[in-house]
Amino acid sequence: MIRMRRVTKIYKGNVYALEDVTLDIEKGEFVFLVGPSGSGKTTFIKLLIKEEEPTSGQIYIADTNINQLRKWKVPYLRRKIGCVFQDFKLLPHKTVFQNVAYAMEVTGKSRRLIEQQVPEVLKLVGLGHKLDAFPDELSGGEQQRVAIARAFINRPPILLADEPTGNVDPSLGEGIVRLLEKINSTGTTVIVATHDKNIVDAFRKRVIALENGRIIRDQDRGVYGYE
Amino acid sequence: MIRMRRVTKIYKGNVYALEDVTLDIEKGEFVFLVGPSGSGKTTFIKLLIKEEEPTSGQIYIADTNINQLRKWKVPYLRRKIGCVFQDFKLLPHKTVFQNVAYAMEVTGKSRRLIEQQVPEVLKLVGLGHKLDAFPDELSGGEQQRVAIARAFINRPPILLADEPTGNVDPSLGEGIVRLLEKINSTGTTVIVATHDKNIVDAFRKRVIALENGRIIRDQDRGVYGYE
Amino acid sequence: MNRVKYFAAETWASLRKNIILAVAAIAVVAVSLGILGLVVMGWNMFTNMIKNAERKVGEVDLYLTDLTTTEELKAIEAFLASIPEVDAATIYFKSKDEALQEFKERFKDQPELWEYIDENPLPNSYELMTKDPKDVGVVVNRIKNDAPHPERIEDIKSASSAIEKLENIFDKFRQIGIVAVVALAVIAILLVSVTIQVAIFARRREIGIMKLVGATNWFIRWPFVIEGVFEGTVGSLVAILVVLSVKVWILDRLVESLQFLRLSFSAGLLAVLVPCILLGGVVIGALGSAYALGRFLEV
Amino acid sequence: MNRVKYFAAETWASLRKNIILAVAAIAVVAVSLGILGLVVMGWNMFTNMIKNAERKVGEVDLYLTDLTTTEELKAIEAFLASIPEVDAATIYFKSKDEALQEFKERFKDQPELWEYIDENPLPNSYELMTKDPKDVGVVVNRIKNDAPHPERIEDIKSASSAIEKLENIFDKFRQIGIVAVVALAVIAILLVSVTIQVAIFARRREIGIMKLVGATNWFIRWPFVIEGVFEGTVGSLVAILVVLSVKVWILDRLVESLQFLRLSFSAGLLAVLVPCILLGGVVIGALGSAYALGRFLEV
Ligand SMILES: Nc1ncnc2c1ncn2[C@@H]1O[C@H](COP(=O)(O)OP(=O)(O)OP(=O)(O)O)[C@@H](O)[C@H]1O
Ligand SMILES: Nc1ncnc2c1ncn2[C@@H]1O[C@H](COP(=O)(O)OP(=O)(O)OP(=O)(O)O)[C@@H](O)[C@H]1O
Ligand SMILES: [Mg+2]
Ligand SMILES: [Mg+2]
Repeated sequence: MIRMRRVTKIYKGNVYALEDVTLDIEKGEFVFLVGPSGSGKTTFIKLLIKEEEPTSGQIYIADTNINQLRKWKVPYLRRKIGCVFQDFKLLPHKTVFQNVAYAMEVTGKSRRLIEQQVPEVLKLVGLGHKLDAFPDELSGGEQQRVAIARAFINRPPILLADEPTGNVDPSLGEGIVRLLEKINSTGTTVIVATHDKNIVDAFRKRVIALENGRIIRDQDRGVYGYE
Repeated sequence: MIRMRRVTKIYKGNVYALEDVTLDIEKGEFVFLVGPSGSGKTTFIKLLIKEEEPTSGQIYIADTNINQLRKWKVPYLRRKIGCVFQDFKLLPHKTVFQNVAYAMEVTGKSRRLIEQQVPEVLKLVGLGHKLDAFPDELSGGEQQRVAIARAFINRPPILLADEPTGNVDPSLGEGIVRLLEKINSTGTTVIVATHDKNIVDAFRKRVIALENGRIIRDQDRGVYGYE
Repeated sequence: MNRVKYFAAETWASLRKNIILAVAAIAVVAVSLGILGLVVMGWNMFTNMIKNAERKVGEVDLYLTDLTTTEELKAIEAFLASIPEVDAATIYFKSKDEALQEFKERFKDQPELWEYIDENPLPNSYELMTKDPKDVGVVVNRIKNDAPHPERIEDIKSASSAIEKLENIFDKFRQIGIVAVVALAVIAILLVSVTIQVAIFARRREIGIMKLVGATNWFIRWPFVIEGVFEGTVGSLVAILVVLSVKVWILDRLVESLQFLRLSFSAGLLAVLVPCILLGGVVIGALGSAYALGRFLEV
Repeated sequence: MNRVKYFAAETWASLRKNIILAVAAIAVVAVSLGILGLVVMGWNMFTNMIKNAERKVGEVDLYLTDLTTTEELKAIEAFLASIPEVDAATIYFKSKDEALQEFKERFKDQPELWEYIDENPLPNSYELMTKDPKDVGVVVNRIKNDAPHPERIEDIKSASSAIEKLENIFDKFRQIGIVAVVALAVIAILLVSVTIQVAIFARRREIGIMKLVGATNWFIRWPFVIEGVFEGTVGSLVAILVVLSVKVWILDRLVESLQFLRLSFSAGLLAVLVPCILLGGVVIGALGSAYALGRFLEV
């Protein structure tokens, strides 16, 4: 599903955010991406949705080389990848409902479908009662859950989640990862970047550990491994 | 230092974010504020810096009733309280250096002092090499540490930190709390809102637990207490 | 000192960041003040034309009833010739028929106006010129008070009524001018204010953050005030450039080519206009930012 | 359908959110198109004035050398009277002395011009009017080709040279008009574009987010295009209102009061001007947003 070949990303100022990363992630896998702050996890995700271009190396998603993707095709790539951003990236002038609905509108879904599915999914993340609130009016954890709802409303084949439990209490965080696991069990490939030792250790999935932009460990049924 | 008397905050839509909260926090204390997502931790902090007004009840800081504080005095209140915001609130068009320097400029500190102290403090949080980066060019954890540096650059008598370890790996998170502890040991009152069970359990400080806006537990040398 | 440097740096940064906005504000101020300057110059030109026209006209017409006898006519004509201010050589008797002829000539394109007239409704009249156009009023008064057979004099029309007409028009122009100038100034202030509001609006999150880290209101306000005044000033400089070029390249040439209209500029017009535009720019900038700040920067 | 509804809702939301911006854009378009309309109307008024002036003038002056004998004069006068297009009654011989007298009278304020003349430098001349002003050219040609004693004719001045002068001025006006109209249109486009740019700028984070959740470029663009066109259209409607009121309340009254200038509007001017302003607004809005989108919405 996802193949990276010798991918290096150098930001201006000679920052090596990713260096010589090669890996394969198969369809239907569940992967934890761990590593200390600044090790390149968010960069990894940005490369997959073509928010950033790799400095060198090749990235294939469903056998398409996304480096060579035409500009106008990028939106269609992004529709196949649901993404929970570390800073949520909610539209500040839209309500919770509209924020989630937007991801469906973009793909031309009918109003009827939108009005039926959005509240359903929001209920799933525990926000059924906040449909008409604006992001400013939500607690940090609530915003994070809106971002999660938006990411999988279109049932994308790939789901990327950057720190999806960073702003919620441990029990809710576990609930969220359980939800991601459920989504994964329907065939969706899920990649979760996280710092949450407890969760990584509890779920025992494949763990890819980054440090200074390099993969230092790639382990099935792994643990967090930092102290 | 901080006294709350029957403080209630009701947001529009009849959301009880805080309900009948009464507590005292003495000068030099170190307090963890815990509770599930949406329990009112951020609201608690917003009330202390007068970003929101309580619906009812009194709040005293250093024996001043801040409800009755004149408008033009609010900035001077805020200068006495360093605050790490859950969403960082960095100025996007200023560099890391300028972001931290701004908090000093506001109080009329001299350029020489600023140029000496800002890099020092940034080194302390491990960002000595990112002085000229813009917030957009930082990882989530790096942004969080800039916010921490800005909060205590002016050595305020009170330091509030909302989820200061939400975006960093466990070891760095512990480092940050250790830093807060060091600041606390110089006499600063520190309040940390957090979800991080490991850290709360490790440091054994006073724990105030909120649920649905009510204080359900207030314990010296407490633990996180949720699972 | 430190403060001043800080504000200057802050303003400059904001201007550079929002360069689009700044250019827009400057363009709007320039357009408004430019139009203002052009209106004032055009108005001045027109005023001078009217004044020149006033100075040329010295005609008095005296309408007589049809009952006037030849003797009475003679007496009146003699009286007119005896008025010292009247240029006796110009006294001219225009008969009813001549008047009708002239009327028909003038409205030959609209024959319906006179085709069906059987009886000539126009009066006999005397036309005369004063020696000096200024004396029209004096002459009219003398005729009114001292003319023989006043009952035969139906009406006196003088250049002073023409002057009055011109002055009415001139007054109307002045009113239009004042209204236009005030309206434009208000538009300019509103537009500068709008651009400052937009600048505030674009940075409202930033401003919110600044307040949260303890910036006082004035610490936040000053850069915007300076920005507004700076934009107003630059805008007025552009307007001055435009006004001067229009004057040199267009209006001066117009004055030259249309000499028969006796257009001209008052001496010292520019010496007043240029500083006024500059001041206008500063005031517009200051008022614009003040209004914007008042509406949008309350805590 | 769903799309159309979505875009309309999105545009409306953006307009309401950025109401300040929208009002600014509309005001700018209104001012620009309003000025444009006023320039066109003023231009039209002036053109008609010049045309009316042209139609009135039909004078030809014939300057003779001092050597011309009385016989030759007679022959020339007879020839002039024989030209069918000439109104024989108007042929008038103006002697050197008369010309000098007139000259002195005309420049009586500047005696230095004539005080020290010992010999009269002015020529004898014939003045005449054509029956129809249009025939001035024909008459001048006939005199040039067929007049007796052509060696005595020093110069022919005709109204056609006056008309040429007027036409030159008129041409200059037309050029100024075209330049002004083009300049204003460009300013209007730039200012609409600036406001759309600002709208984009104010929402650049939002746009970034939209792209990240898979919105195509056109999905993001349409609301801005619609916003620009909407603003242009509303602005042009305001301009039309302004232009119509200025016409009814000011210009029509001016035409009435300044009848002696023979000002007038061409029939059907408004029937052309109003749709043109409307179209102009739409085009300005479209070009403005297109330019802004081209510059600022590339992926
Ligand atoms: N746009 C950018 N320009 C320059 N440097 C950048 C940019 N974005 C990220 N970086 C740098 O690249 C490195 C990796 O950043 P990245 O965001 O991928 O880390 P991360 O693993 O997500 O960290 P965290 O856990 O703190 O979110 C960091 O050192 C960061 O400062
Ligand atoms: N401006 C607002 N308008 C309306 N409701 C609000 C507003 N801000 C917060 N709330 C609501 O108040 C409740 C408490 O919010 P608060 O941000 O204090 O929670 P929190 O404890 O910080 O949660 P988290 O751990 O998720 O950050 C939540 O239900 C939230 O939706
Ligand atoms: Mg990250
Ligand atoms: Mg919170």
